[in-house]
Formats: sequence, structure tokens, C-alpha cells
Amino acid sequence: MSFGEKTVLGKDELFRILKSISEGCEIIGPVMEDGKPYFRPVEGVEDVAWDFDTTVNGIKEFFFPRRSVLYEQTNDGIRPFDPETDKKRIVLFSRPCDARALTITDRLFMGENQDRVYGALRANTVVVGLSCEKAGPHCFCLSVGGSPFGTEGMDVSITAVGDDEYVLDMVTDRGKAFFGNRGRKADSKRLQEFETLKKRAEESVERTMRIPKDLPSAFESDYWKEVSAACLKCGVCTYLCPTCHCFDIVDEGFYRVRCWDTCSFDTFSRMASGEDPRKDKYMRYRQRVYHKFSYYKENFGVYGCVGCGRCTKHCPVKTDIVEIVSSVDEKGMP
Amino acid sequence: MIGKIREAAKRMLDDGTVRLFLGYGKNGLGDTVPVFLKHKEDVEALYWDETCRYNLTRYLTDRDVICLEEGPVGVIVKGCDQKSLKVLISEKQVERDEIRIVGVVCSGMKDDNEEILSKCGTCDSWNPDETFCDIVIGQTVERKIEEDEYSDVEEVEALDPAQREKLWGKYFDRCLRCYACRNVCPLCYCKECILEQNDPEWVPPSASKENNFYFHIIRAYHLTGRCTDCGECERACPVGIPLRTINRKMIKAVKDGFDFVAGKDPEARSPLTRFRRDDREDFIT
Amino acid sequence: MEKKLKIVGFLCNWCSYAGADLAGVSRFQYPADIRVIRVPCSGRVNPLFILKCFQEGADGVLVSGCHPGDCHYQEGNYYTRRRMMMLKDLFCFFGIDKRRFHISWVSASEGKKWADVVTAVVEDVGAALRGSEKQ
Amino acid sequence: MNKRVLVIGGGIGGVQAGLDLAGMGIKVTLVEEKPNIGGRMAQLDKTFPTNDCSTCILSPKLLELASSPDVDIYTCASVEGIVKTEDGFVARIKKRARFVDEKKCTACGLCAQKCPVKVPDPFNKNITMSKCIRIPYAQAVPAVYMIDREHCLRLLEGKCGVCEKVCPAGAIDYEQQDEIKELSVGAVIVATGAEEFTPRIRPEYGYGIYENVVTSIEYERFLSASGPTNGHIVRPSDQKEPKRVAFIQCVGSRDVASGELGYCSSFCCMQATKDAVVTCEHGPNIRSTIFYIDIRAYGKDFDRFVDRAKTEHGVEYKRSRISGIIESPDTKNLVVRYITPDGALKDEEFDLVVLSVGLRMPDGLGGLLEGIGVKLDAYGFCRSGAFSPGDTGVDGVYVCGTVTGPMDIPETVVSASAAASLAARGLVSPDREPLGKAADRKEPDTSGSPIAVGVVVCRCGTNIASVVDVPSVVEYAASIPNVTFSEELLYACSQDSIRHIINKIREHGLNRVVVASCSPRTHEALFQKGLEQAGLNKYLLQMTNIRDQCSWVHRDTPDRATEKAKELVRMAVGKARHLTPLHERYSDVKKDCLVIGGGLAGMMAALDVADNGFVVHLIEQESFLGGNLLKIKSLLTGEDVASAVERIVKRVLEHPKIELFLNTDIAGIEGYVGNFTTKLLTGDRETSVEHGAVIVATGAREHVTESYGYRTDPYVVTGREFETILEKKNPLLKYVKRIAMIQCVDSREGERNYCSRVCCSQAVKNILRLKERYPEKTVYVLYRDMRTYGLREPYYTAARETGALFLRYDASRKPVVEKIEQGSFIIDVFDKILQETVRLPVQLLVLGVGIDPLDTNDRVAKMLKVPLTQDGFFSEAHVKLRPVDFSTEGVFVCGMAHGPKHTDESIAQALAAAARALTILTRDRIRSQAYSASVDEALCTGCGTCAEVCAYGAIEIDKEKARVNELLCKGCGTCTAACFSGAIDLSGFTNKQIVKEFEELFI
Repeated sequence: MSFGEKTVLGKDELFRILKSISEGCEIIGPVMEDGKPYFRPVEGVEDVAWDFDTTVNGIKEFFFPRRSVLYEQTNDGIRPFDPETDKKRIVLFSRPCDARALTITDRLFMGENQDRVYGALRANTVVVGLSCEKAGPHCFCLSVGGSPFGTEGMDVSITAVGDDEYVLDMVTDRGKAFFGNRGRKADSKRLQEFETLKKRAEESVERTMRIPKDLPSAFESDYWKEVSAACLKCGVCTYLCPTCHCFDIVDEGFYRVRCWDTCSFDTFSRMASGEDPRKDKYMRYRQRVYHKFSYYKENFGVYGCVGCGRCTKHCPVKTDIVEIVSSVDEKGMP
Repeated sequence: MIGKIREAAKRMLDDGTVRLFLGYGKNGLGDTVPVFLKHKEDVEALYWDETCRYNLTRYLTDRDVICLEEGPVGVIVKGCDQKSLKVLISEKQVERDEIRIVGVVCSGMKDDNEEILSKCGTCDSWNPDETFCDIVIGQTVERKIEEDEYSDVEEVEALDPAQREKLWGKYFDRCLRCYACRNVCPLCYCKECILEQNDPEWVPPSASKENNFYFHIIRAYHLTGRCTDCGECERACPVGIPLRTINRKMIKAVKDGFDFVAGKDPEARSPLTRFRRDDREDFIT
Repeated sequence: MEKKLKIVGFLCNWCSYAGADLAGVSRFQYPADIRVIRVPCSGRVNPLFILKCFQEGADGVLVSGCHPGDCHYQEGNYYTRRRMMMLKDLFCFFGIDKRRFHISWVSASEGKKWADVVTAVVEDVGAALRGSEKQ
Repeated sequence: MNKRVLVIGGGIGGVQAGLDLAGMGIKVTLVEEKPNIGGRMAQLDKTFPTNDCSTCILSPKLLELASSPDVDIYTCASVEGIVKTEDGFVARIKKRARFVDEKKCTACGLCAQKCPVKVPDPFNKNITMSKCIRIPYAQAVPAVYMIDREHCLRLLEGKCGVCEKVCPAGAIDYEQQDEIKELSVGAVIVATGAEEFTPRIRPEYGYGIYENVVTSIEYERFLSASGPTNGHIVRPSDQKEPKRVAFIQCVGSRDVASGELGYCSSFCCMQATKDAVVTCEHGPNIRSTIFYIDIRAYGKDFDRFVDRAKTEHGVEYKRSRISGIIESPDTKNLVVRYITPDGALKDEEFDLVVLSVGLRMPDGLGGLLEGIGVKLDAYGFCRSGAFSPGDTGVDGVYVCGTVTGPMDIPETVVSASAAASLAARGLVSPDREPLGKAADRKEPDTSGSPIAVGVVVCRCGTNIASVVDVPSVVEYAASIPNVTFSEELLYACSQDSIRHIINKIREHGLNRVVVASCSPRTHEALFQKGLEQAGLNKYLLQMTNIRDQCSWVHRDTPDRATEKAKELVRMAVGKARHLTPLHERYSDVKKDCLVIGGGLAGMMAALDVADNGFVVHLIEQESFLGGNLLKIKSLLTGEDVASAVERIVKRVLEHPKIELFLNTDIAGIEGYVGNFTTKLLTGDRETSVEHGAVIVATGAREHVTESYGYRTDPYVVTGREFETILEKKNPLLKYVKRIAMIQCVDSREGERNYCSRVCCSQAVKNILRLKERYPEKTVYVLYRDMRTYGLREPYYTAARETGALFLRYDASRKPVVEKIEQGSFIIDVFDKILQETVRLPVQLLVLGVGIDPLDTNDRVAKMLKVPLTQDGFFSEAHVKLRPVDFSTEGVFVCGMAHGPKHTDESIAQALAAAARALTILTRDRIRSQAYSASVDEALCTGCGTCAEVCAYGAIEIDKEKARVNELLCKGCGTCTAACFSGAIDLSGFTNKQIVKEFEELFI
């Protein structure tokens, strides 16, 4: 899968390199805020955390912002509003699941009809990934085609291999162009060590989601009512999900704005007439599951899920999508 | 304790006193979750421990789950949850005879790090009100209640306006407008939240720091004189906004201004629906 | 010249609006920064109006009603008083300069007071904005 | 029968009578000597005991009267003579020339600005200067200027003429002549009021000699925010704020020495208390001292007001008669010399002295009244019998207000309503033209057509145009989206302008109109009428005020005023786009009236309503009529009660329109104004009656005391029992030689902190009756304040003259009674003058126990959704101006249910309540406000917050939804701001309309 040859460097050197290549760039990386890790724009590489659990947010919001202005009404008429694309950005230490999520949302936003804002932000941003040494308690990336050592969606992948050494993998040309030739070639011992760590990391993924073969058959089942009973219809799962991408377009004064929206919300599918084809809670929860594990796969060939586990971890009532999806065959078939 | 809870639930479901029972259970990961039981056979799913933090009264107004008109519902309440229930009754959202209240004595809930929740330290109602509940389960706990000093509120109040704006700006910048705080709140029972109405639109739905500022003011204002500090909003917030501090600011303001504490009396209405001719005037220009 | 301010005034029809009319009849001069919205009673002033004004860019907001006890609708202003007390407290807590939000009682016979109130409010709002610019 | 009523006098009494008559569909002509209506109340700053702003509560009534199509108001006019005719009277009315055309004057005030002649301003009691052409005060009704003919250079000398030159409306008419008009009327109400006593005839107080001695009315002007000093208290000599203000009571009242003014003026104690409180509120360093004889806080909540004055505001009360005031020539301070309670002479210095002047009858009224056979008493008052208040002895002529004796504002309002009900007899027509014909008119449906806003910008002569650049505002308006027409007008309010606007609406197919001119408070109705004439719903008008609140107040910054005017127009258009047609709702009126209580008040109210031709259902719990009155023998004024009660009861029993329910309880009342259904329970039998109005006359009862050994000793009796003892010539009287009357038993303290109003008079009455027969008996009266207010005072004087001994005690040192044996007591009472405790051996104790509210009030109040006071009496809608109304429409109160009162007062209130009920019953339909709250049921959670804050009981929660009764809703919108869900909104001021109005400011 990987593109070029893997190289190895020490932490200090890697730091220096990151510092020099991110010169003049907007840097986005993991930082600790009030004891929890978040991806945030940072001042410099020195602010970035190197060792962190799954961040609260993914990197989605830097490509699909919570609020993006699409148009502005001016005295001379309506003017498209573009993000500043001349400015380069670098995302540091994206976890493999979050980076992979970009490849999933790319299919929607950069398919036949390319989205102006998303496209621009994708184009000017280099994604530097960091492999997971150990999976978190909610992770299930292996079940949906990902891996703690995955590199999809990254331009460059970095993996810690002990003794403050790091393996660099130039995943894309852009990554290579950005980084140049750095480090020394990884020897076979290092490569073997790398494979051992990878295996260990993959083994640390404790959770498995069994995705039913025939989800559509369960559509009319009362199962959805049962599993969604406690759901609060809030937007935690969708807003923290690295692949959820629903939005609304609203006018705010002189601006036409795109902002996040979610299938959980009461207003999401309500028509102007007041009619709502998904008026009940279970219909909305079911929609979320089906969108991820049925419709998206049908439309784009992949699941709309990277197995990061955020939706379960942060759900205020601990609704566990892994358990719910995995049990469809057993309990959900009519 | 859990035995008695199961027993009570079983009895109520068995003799038809209730058609649905709200309690605490566990999911596959071992996390505590709300459970909705319809059959007496299901009562083994009930659990009780120090992670039963949820305020189940929130579900009493959740029309997707419960139609109180269809028959009585049993619900487990802790002393703190009971306050929300009293407000719900006073605001005609729940009729007392539509529910069976199983009060459970609580000796403080714990967070994921096994620390006792800060709200539990100053809680004055570890023992549910026996005159209000249908049954109370558990031995009455005798304990010294820590005086609530509102130090969290006072810390903010000690800042100058610019510092305060910066502090809240930091938090509201994080806010995703996922509305978990609102949706988990037992008192946010509106059919359609004012924030979702758009003719006129009160706050734009996009999650910018400025918009979020007004969203949080509205949320806090609408809970003024009603909030019982159950802390569910803060617990639900995925990005760690100290929502209780905001709520508690208003609880303190209501206490200082109107000598009112919400959730004590199922007959009492919010002090904003009352007045005294000699209310404070020092803020008048 | 001072910066022009946009201050929205919500005035009850029976006392404060009449007081503002009286200020005119008496030719009491005051700054032109206020734009008045007439409402039947200060009790009509939905706190959301005030939030919305600030959000849309008002520099200041003034809510003015009958003195306590004088309400044409008997008790509307008593509720206003409680609502605004809480709202102002909340604004302060969130760091909105309290000088930008004012509540006053102006009766139908207080034309002079109306002029004084507007003058004071304009000064206060101006000072608040200058303060925040400095920062 | 001529169906017009002449009301003489445009003070609050005349205004109320006019409003009530017009409300019953009777045409009214109101004649007022002054250039404006409103009378003395317009000069007051605040009103006791609530310190309500006087102008704020009065102005709406004045405007309501002035805008009534049934009322003609003649100002600057007097009635020169009245002649009785076959079907009424013919009045000769002299209308004095204003020299200003009432129809043309727009009250812009340019004339007064330019008038070169300065004259003392009579409205401000000549404290300040005004111009020779003037309007008395800014909110005067009618808002028309007048030339002072005694000072005008043009009128006197043919010079000047400036006002004519500057008047942009061409309203000045120097040729105007006085006119005499003859008017036929069916009845006359005399409400001419009294005048203040002139303290010049009491030289020892130094009024007119020392600058810093002022009268209470002058002082009111100082306190008034719109007065000569804009509400800053200054003393006349140096315009500095006084630090020590003395109020001297009973100046011109209770003045036995001068003979003529032996009565009490009733209101001055409370007025002084109010003024002292307001004075103290002006600053922490101002001290107020009231010198008084008795504090006569006999009205509802008055005692509490005095207590607050003492405890919260630090007002000092000193019981003392002032022997004289001397000015210190250098400081102009005033030394008040008075006698302290212990008899010592003391001098105290003050910066300002306010003389609380009483009322007296003006000379000259007698001629008019006596001309038609009305008799006046020795003081010149037109006094009615206790059982016939308002009556003059001449059919068709009625009196109200201070013409009948000193009284405060609510009593004046009550007497005015009572007089209206008397005057209405025979004039009320059952087949009255139904209201709301206009509403049936077809309006074109504009809902589908695109919004077309027309903007009219008024120049108001130069009033707006000299500051605001009107053409640029018009041009700007044209650029606002949806504005399809805009133009300027010289005077938008002139008749031809209105016609012009109507034409433009039709020509341009406008469906919303914005008028940028003056205040909607004064002109909205006029422009609304124009819209109606153009076939548009009148609520499609939006006014914005670019004169009173723009050009007039931003004179020095014309650019900014212009910019503001533009923004205001834009905001108005913003709201106008979202205006929708509104319609008043109508509901049929059930013509019957329910009266609860068969005591005096209930019977009188029932009779009055029935006499006017309406069916009354009179409910009494007991098996008999008459209530408390059955236990009273005679009145202080001498009337025999028994025969009067017999007469009244007989009339009730025989009245064909009164359906009497004895032994009957009310099981429940449902409905709303015009449409009530009441369930009655007579024994086990349940009946139900339907009616349009309710009068609550449930009464009160004598307090049952346990103090001073009452009930344990037959020689301890209440005042009322003593009255019976006297009447029945009980043998006990032979034995008893020494009698003590203890007043204020269990009253005016603790939980019963109110005055029962009648006990002092009762004591005086008993003394007079006793001494008449047994002059040798010794009577001690132990009292706190003798409250024989008004025309009862001379009886108190007479009682003192019988030799009865009046000893004052303090609430803190109550008399102590020691019982020696049955019929023998020793009373220890601290005598303030002697400064020692005196011991009085007596054989009979007579207790003034006062009056308690009924325990059942709470139940009735809940059924009717009306409030009670903290003492448990019924609480009226407004203590000053709506004394017999409840805030719940269609429900009225009278008699002791409202609070303790005398017989004549109860009857006056009963008649007033009847008059108020008749304003509803005489209609076929009642009309709701167009502005009304409404509920979006999809959003409503039924939480009831809206209902909690509704002052009118207009919202009910029904099936988990709030429901608004539009007939009860007054359109205040308090509910809309309380609702969290945005489920309740107010038409005409919707959330959306208001948001869209201010949003324009930020675009």
C-alpha cells in the first residue's frame, strides 16, 4: 500500500523537520484543553501533543467547517465567498481513522460535483498522520476496513518505533514534495520491528462490529425502537463523527452560510408544510445506521464509518453503535 | 438495594400499576444506560450503582418513548432527580398520578475516574422525599451537607468583563451546537425549541463563537428559576463547557434576588412568573 | 465628533413613550443615537428581542416602562423588572459590558427624565465601546 | 325624553361621569371652565397610597373621553343658567373665545415660542412664567392653544399679531367671539368641584409674606417631573434644595375658630404623607416633618402607607397645633413654633414649609344651583341624604365629587359613577345601536397581493421640516424595498391631507401605509380612520414619530436627525411589511345582572340596575335581606335606619325585575364579561342563571374580640351593642355612671393593620345620643386618632362640647383594664399631656372593635378570578381610578366587601358598581381589543406560564394547551415574553413584526 520507501529518524530531528516545513503554514494539531485532546489550529509545532488518546473532535471540521460562508451579498450583487486557498495548511498527527475518513467524505464532496469550499481546503492542506500504537477502548477500525497503522488519506505517515525513533512513510507525492528526502532508510530490523508493532496495535483493537449482510431486511423491525429509546436526538454522535457530513444552508444577514446539520435533529427532515417523513426518534436513529452501513456503501462503495468509536464514547446515554449494528442479525430481523 | 429495586419494578409491572418502568441498566461495554422495561421478566436488566448518573425524569416528557396518557409509568429517581420532577409537575408536564416514583437513596454518584461528582458533595437530598415518592428504597443516609459556596460562580464573577468574555469565548468557540445539553435537560421539554424556529430566527444555527454566545444566554435564561442543578447538561457536553457554572450563576441570582430555590415544591412556579412590589431596583438606570 | 451609536429603545406605550413625547413637546434636547420601538407594555419586551438586537449589531439596548405600580396593564412592568434583572445579570456574567444594556422607568410626565436617561445611556454605551476597543 | 346629559365640570368626577354615561350609550355634553379637562388631578405629581404617577393614570381617561363619539366637550365654557322644562332642562352655556381655532390648531407650539408676552403660569400656580398664548400643560386635552385675553397685546392694543404670523396652520383667529349656546338635556350632573382654601386669611402661617411658605398644591407642582423645576425640590427664595421640610396640616380645615370651616378636608393627611415620602425619596439628606392633629389614614391601605412613611422613609410625625411661623430674615429659613405633646412650647427651624390646605366651596356656584331649587348646606356644599347619595332633592339634577363635601379621588370617582347611574334612569335605551357595524363592512382581501407600502412624511409645517431634511427622507423611503409610493405633506393630519392619502391608497393600490409624523398616541386613530375610508383594514397603518422624538429633540444636529428619521421610516416599513389585517371580536351580551349579597350595598346595586330596566338575580346566603344594617339604629347624621331599611327591602321584594334567591349559595361561576353562567345552590336545589355582569356585595362583619374581657363580662360591650343599649333604654344605663370607650381595639396593628373607618364616628354618635339623654354621665374616649373625616368632623366637635373626655393613647402603651368586679373596672392609661398614668374608674367598657372581612371572600374571589388584599377584602382594579371595577372585566365590587365604610359610602359604591355594570348590560355585543394574544397549539406545551402572568385571567389551560379569551385579553403582551416556546404571540405586536422592525436598523 505504501508509496515510497520508509525512512527512520530521531525525535529531535523529526521535530526540526516538522518545524521547518511548517514554516509559513497554518498548523493544525492535537492539543490538550481542560484535560482532553482536541485538534486545533496551533501557533507552532512545539504546541502539538505527541502522545494522546483519541481526540474529542476529528480533523473533519478543518475541511468541512462548522460554519462556512458560501456567498456574500454586496452592493454590487452576490459574490461567491472563497476560503483563503493561497495559504498552505498542515495537519499534524492525524490518526489513521480520521485521515481515512477524508477519503470517505472525498467521495461525496470531490466526486462528480466538486464542492468549492471542501475542495479548496483539501487542496491546500497536507495531512501528516501518526499511527496508533494501541487502540482505545471504543475503537473498532478493523471491522470497517481501517487499521491503527493505516495510511489512507495521509500524505505522510509517521509511526513511533521506540527509543524516540520514528518511521516516516511518504504516502503521496504531495507528502514527498513537502517533506523531501528525510531520514535514513529503514533497515530490515526496523521494518520487522515496524511490522511487529503494527500487529500488536491491530491486536489491541478489542471491539468488533459485525455488519449484517442484509441490513435492508431489518428496516421495518421494532428493534430500532428498542435500541433508540434512550437516544436524546442530540448531535454528539454525528458532529463528532469524522464521516458525517450533513449540512444546512442558511442566510445570516448578508451571508449565505453552510453549517452542520444532523439527521438526529427534529428539524432535519421536516418539510415546509410541517410534514416530516422521519418524525419519530427511531426513524432518525435508523437513518443514521442505514446511511453509514447501507446507503453509503451502495452509493460510494465504502461504509460511512471508520470505527473511531467517538459516537459511543461521547454519547450522553452511551448508545453503543457497535452492539446495535452487530446484534441486528440476532435481534433485529423481523 | 438492587434486589429491592427489581422487586419493586417487578411488582408494579406484574400487578399493572405501571405499564412501563424506567431504570438503569448496562450495555455490552459495561456502561450504565437508561432502560425501559415493559415486562416483569425484564427486571433482571436493572442495575444500581454509583454510575447511575442519568436523570431519568427527562424521559417522562419524551413523547417518542412515553405517552403518559396511555397509562402510568414507574421511574427511579434520586433525590436530585426528584427536584426536576417537582418542577415538571409544577409546570403541568407530568401529572403526579400518571407516575409511580421509586425513590432511591443515593450516597453520591461517581464520574468515570471514580471521583464523587461535585454536585453530590453539596447535595441536600441524598434521601428522597418520602412524602413525595411512592416508595423509597435504601437506608436513610445521615451526613453533613457541605455548604454550597458557589465558588465556581464567584471565580468567574471575580474576573473583569473582558476576562469573562474571553473565558466564555474559549468555551463557546468549542461548542458544536450539538444540543446535547438541551436535549438531556429534563426541563427543556418544548415541542420545538425556540432555537429551531426561524420566523423569526432568534439565533443562527451555525456554530460560530458569536452565535453560540447567544445560544447559551438563551439556554441559561430559559432555565432561570427552574434549573435544579442536576448537572446533566454539563455531563452530556462532549467538549467540556462548564454549563453548571452558568446554571448555578442563575440559581444563585434567583436565590439572592427572589429567595427562591427551584425543585422544592411541586406547586411552586418560577419566580419569573411572580413578583414582589419591592423587588430589587438597583440595576435600573 | 463622537461615534454614531445604534441604540434600540423598547418603550411602553403608556408611560415611557408618552414621556418621550413629552420630552419633545418640552423641547428637551438629547443625542440622536436612539431608535425607539413602541410596545404596548414593557412586559411585551421578549428578552430574546434584546439578545437579537445585540447579536445583529446594536451598540446598546434600553428597555423603558412605567414606574412600578403605574403599569397600565397593572403588573406587566413587575415581570419586566424580574426578567431584566436576571438578563442583565446573565449578560454581565458572560462579559457583556453592563453599560450597554439599560432598564429605566420613565413616566408620562417625565419628559426631562427621558432626555436625561437617553443622554446617560448614550454616554454609557459610548464609554463601554471605547473601553472594549482599547482592549 | 331628551337623551342627553349635561355634565358640569371636567375634573376627574365629571370625566368619569361622562365616560360612564357614554358607556351606557347616552350622549353627553361636558362643560369645563378651564381650557382643558382633567381638573386638579392633572396638577398632582403622584397619588396615594401607591404613589402612582397622576398623569399616567389620568391621561388615558381624558383621551378616552375626548375620542368618544358620544361626548361633546366644551372647554373655556360655563353654564350661565339652567331652566327646568317639561322633559328635562335647558342650559345656557357660554363658550368663551380661545382666539384659536380648535379644529386647525395642531399644538405645534410655535406661537408660544414666538409670543413676546410673558405671564405667570396659572397651571404651575404662578410659580413660573408662561406665554400669553399657551396650552396649560403638555398632555392637556384638548391639545389646543389659547390666547390669554387679559394680556394679549393684539387683543388689547391692536399691536403684535406675531402668533398669527407664525402659526403654520392658520389657526389664530383674533375675531373669535364668545358664544352663548342653549342646550336641551334630560339630566344634569354637577361636578364642579371645590377650590383650595387660601391661606392668606391665616396670616400667622406667613403665606404670601414669607417666600418659603407654599401651599400643598404649589408643592405638588415642585414635585412633578413636568412641573416648573422638573421635579427638583427647590425653595422659592434661593432655588436651593431644602434639607428640612415641614408640612402643616389642617390649614383651613377643622378650624372651629373660624366657624365656617369646621369640617375636615379628608385627603390632606394622606397627601402630606405622600408628599413627605416623595420628598424623602429625593435624597437621603432631606428630612420631612408633618405637624398634625390626628392622622386620618382611614382608607384602604392608608395606615400601612403611613407606617412605611415612618419606618422606611423616616418621615417624622409630630402631633401638634402650630401657633405660628416666623422667618429668619437672613437665611429665609422658617421657625415653626409649636406645642409639644407634654405642653411645652418649642421652636424648630425648617427650610421650607408646606401648608396642607383644605377644600372650600367657591362662592358663586350657589346661584346656579339654587336657581333650580337645589339647597346647599352652611358650608356651601350640596349635601345629599345618607340613603340617597348624589341626590340634590331636585329630580334630574345630581351631584358628585367635592361639591358634595371633601373627598379624595377614588371617592370622587365612585360618586361620579353613582351620579351617572342616577342620571341614566329613563335614558338608557334597550334597543341601542349595536357596536361594530364598521366591522361588518367588507374590506378587500389584500392577502394575496404583493406588499405595496406607501410612505407619507409629514413636514408638520416647519416643526419637522426645519430640522429634518424631509425631501431626502421621502427620496430615501422610495428606495426601500416594497415601498411603491412616497411623498411629503405639509400637515399630514389636516382634513385635506387625509383625503389626499385616501386617494393615493386607491390610486396606487397601496396595502400598507407608513406615516412618519408625530406621535401615534395622539394621531394613530385619525390616520386609521383614513385607511378605513380608503377600504383598508385600519391596522395596516404603521406610524413613526419623527417630530416629538426626533426633530423636536435633535434640533442642534439636523444631519443626525435626518439620518434618524430615515432609519425610523425604514424600521416602520420593516414592520409594515408584516402587518396583517386585524379585527375586533364581538360577543353577545346576556342582559341580566348577578348581585351577590343582600345587604345594603347589594340591594341598592340591584335596585339601580333593575330600575334601569335590567333583570337582576340577587343572591343572599341568609333567609333575610338587610345584612349588617339591621343591627344599626340610626346614623351619625340622624337618619332613622330601621325605616330606611324597611323601605329598601320592600322595594326589592316588590321589584318586578329583581329575582331574589334567599338561603342561597354560589356553587360556581363560569364565563367572562357579557357571558357568565352561575350555579346556585338553594338548600339542595341547584339552579343556574345566565348573566352579563357580576356585582360582588358580600359585605363584611363586626370583628369578634377577646380583648378587655369581652364576652366574659356583660359590662364589656362593642360600640354597636352599646348603640342597642342606648336605643332600648336598657336598665343597665341607670346603674352605669362612668363609661369608657376604647377605640382601635385589635385594629391598626399586627395582622389587622387597617382602620375600620366607622368606629370613631360610631363613638361620636353614641356620645351624642347618650349625652342627649344623660348629660350627667361621664364618658372617657380612649383613642389613637379621631378619624371623623370630612363632614363628620362637626359632630366630633359637638361630642367634645358635651363634656366627654378624649384621651389619646399610643399603640405602644395601650390602656390597661383591671376588673374589680362585674361592672367595675379601673383603667390605667398614660396621659401624654400630664406625662403620667391616670387611673379611671368606670362601670362600662365600650369597645370600638372594627370590621373584619368575611372568611368566604377567598372562595368567591377564586371563583371570579379576582384578587383579595392582604387584609382579605376584595382588591379593586385600581385604587384611584377604577375603585369599583375588578381587573377581571364584567365583575364589580361595592360595599364593605371592598373595605370598611359608612352607609352613604356603601350606597354610593353600590350605585357606582351598578353604573359600571350598566356600561356592559346596555350593549348588545361587547367588543374585544384587536390586539390580542393567540396561541400556536403546535408549539404550546400547556405549561401555564402565560396564564400565571396574565393580569386579566384571560388565559386558561385546557387539554394541555393555553387558550386565550380574546374578550378578556387587553393586549399587553406580558404572556408572550414569558413563554419559552414562542407559542403565544400578540397580534399587532408579534415577535416577527418587532424583530423585523429593529432588524432594519442593522441592514
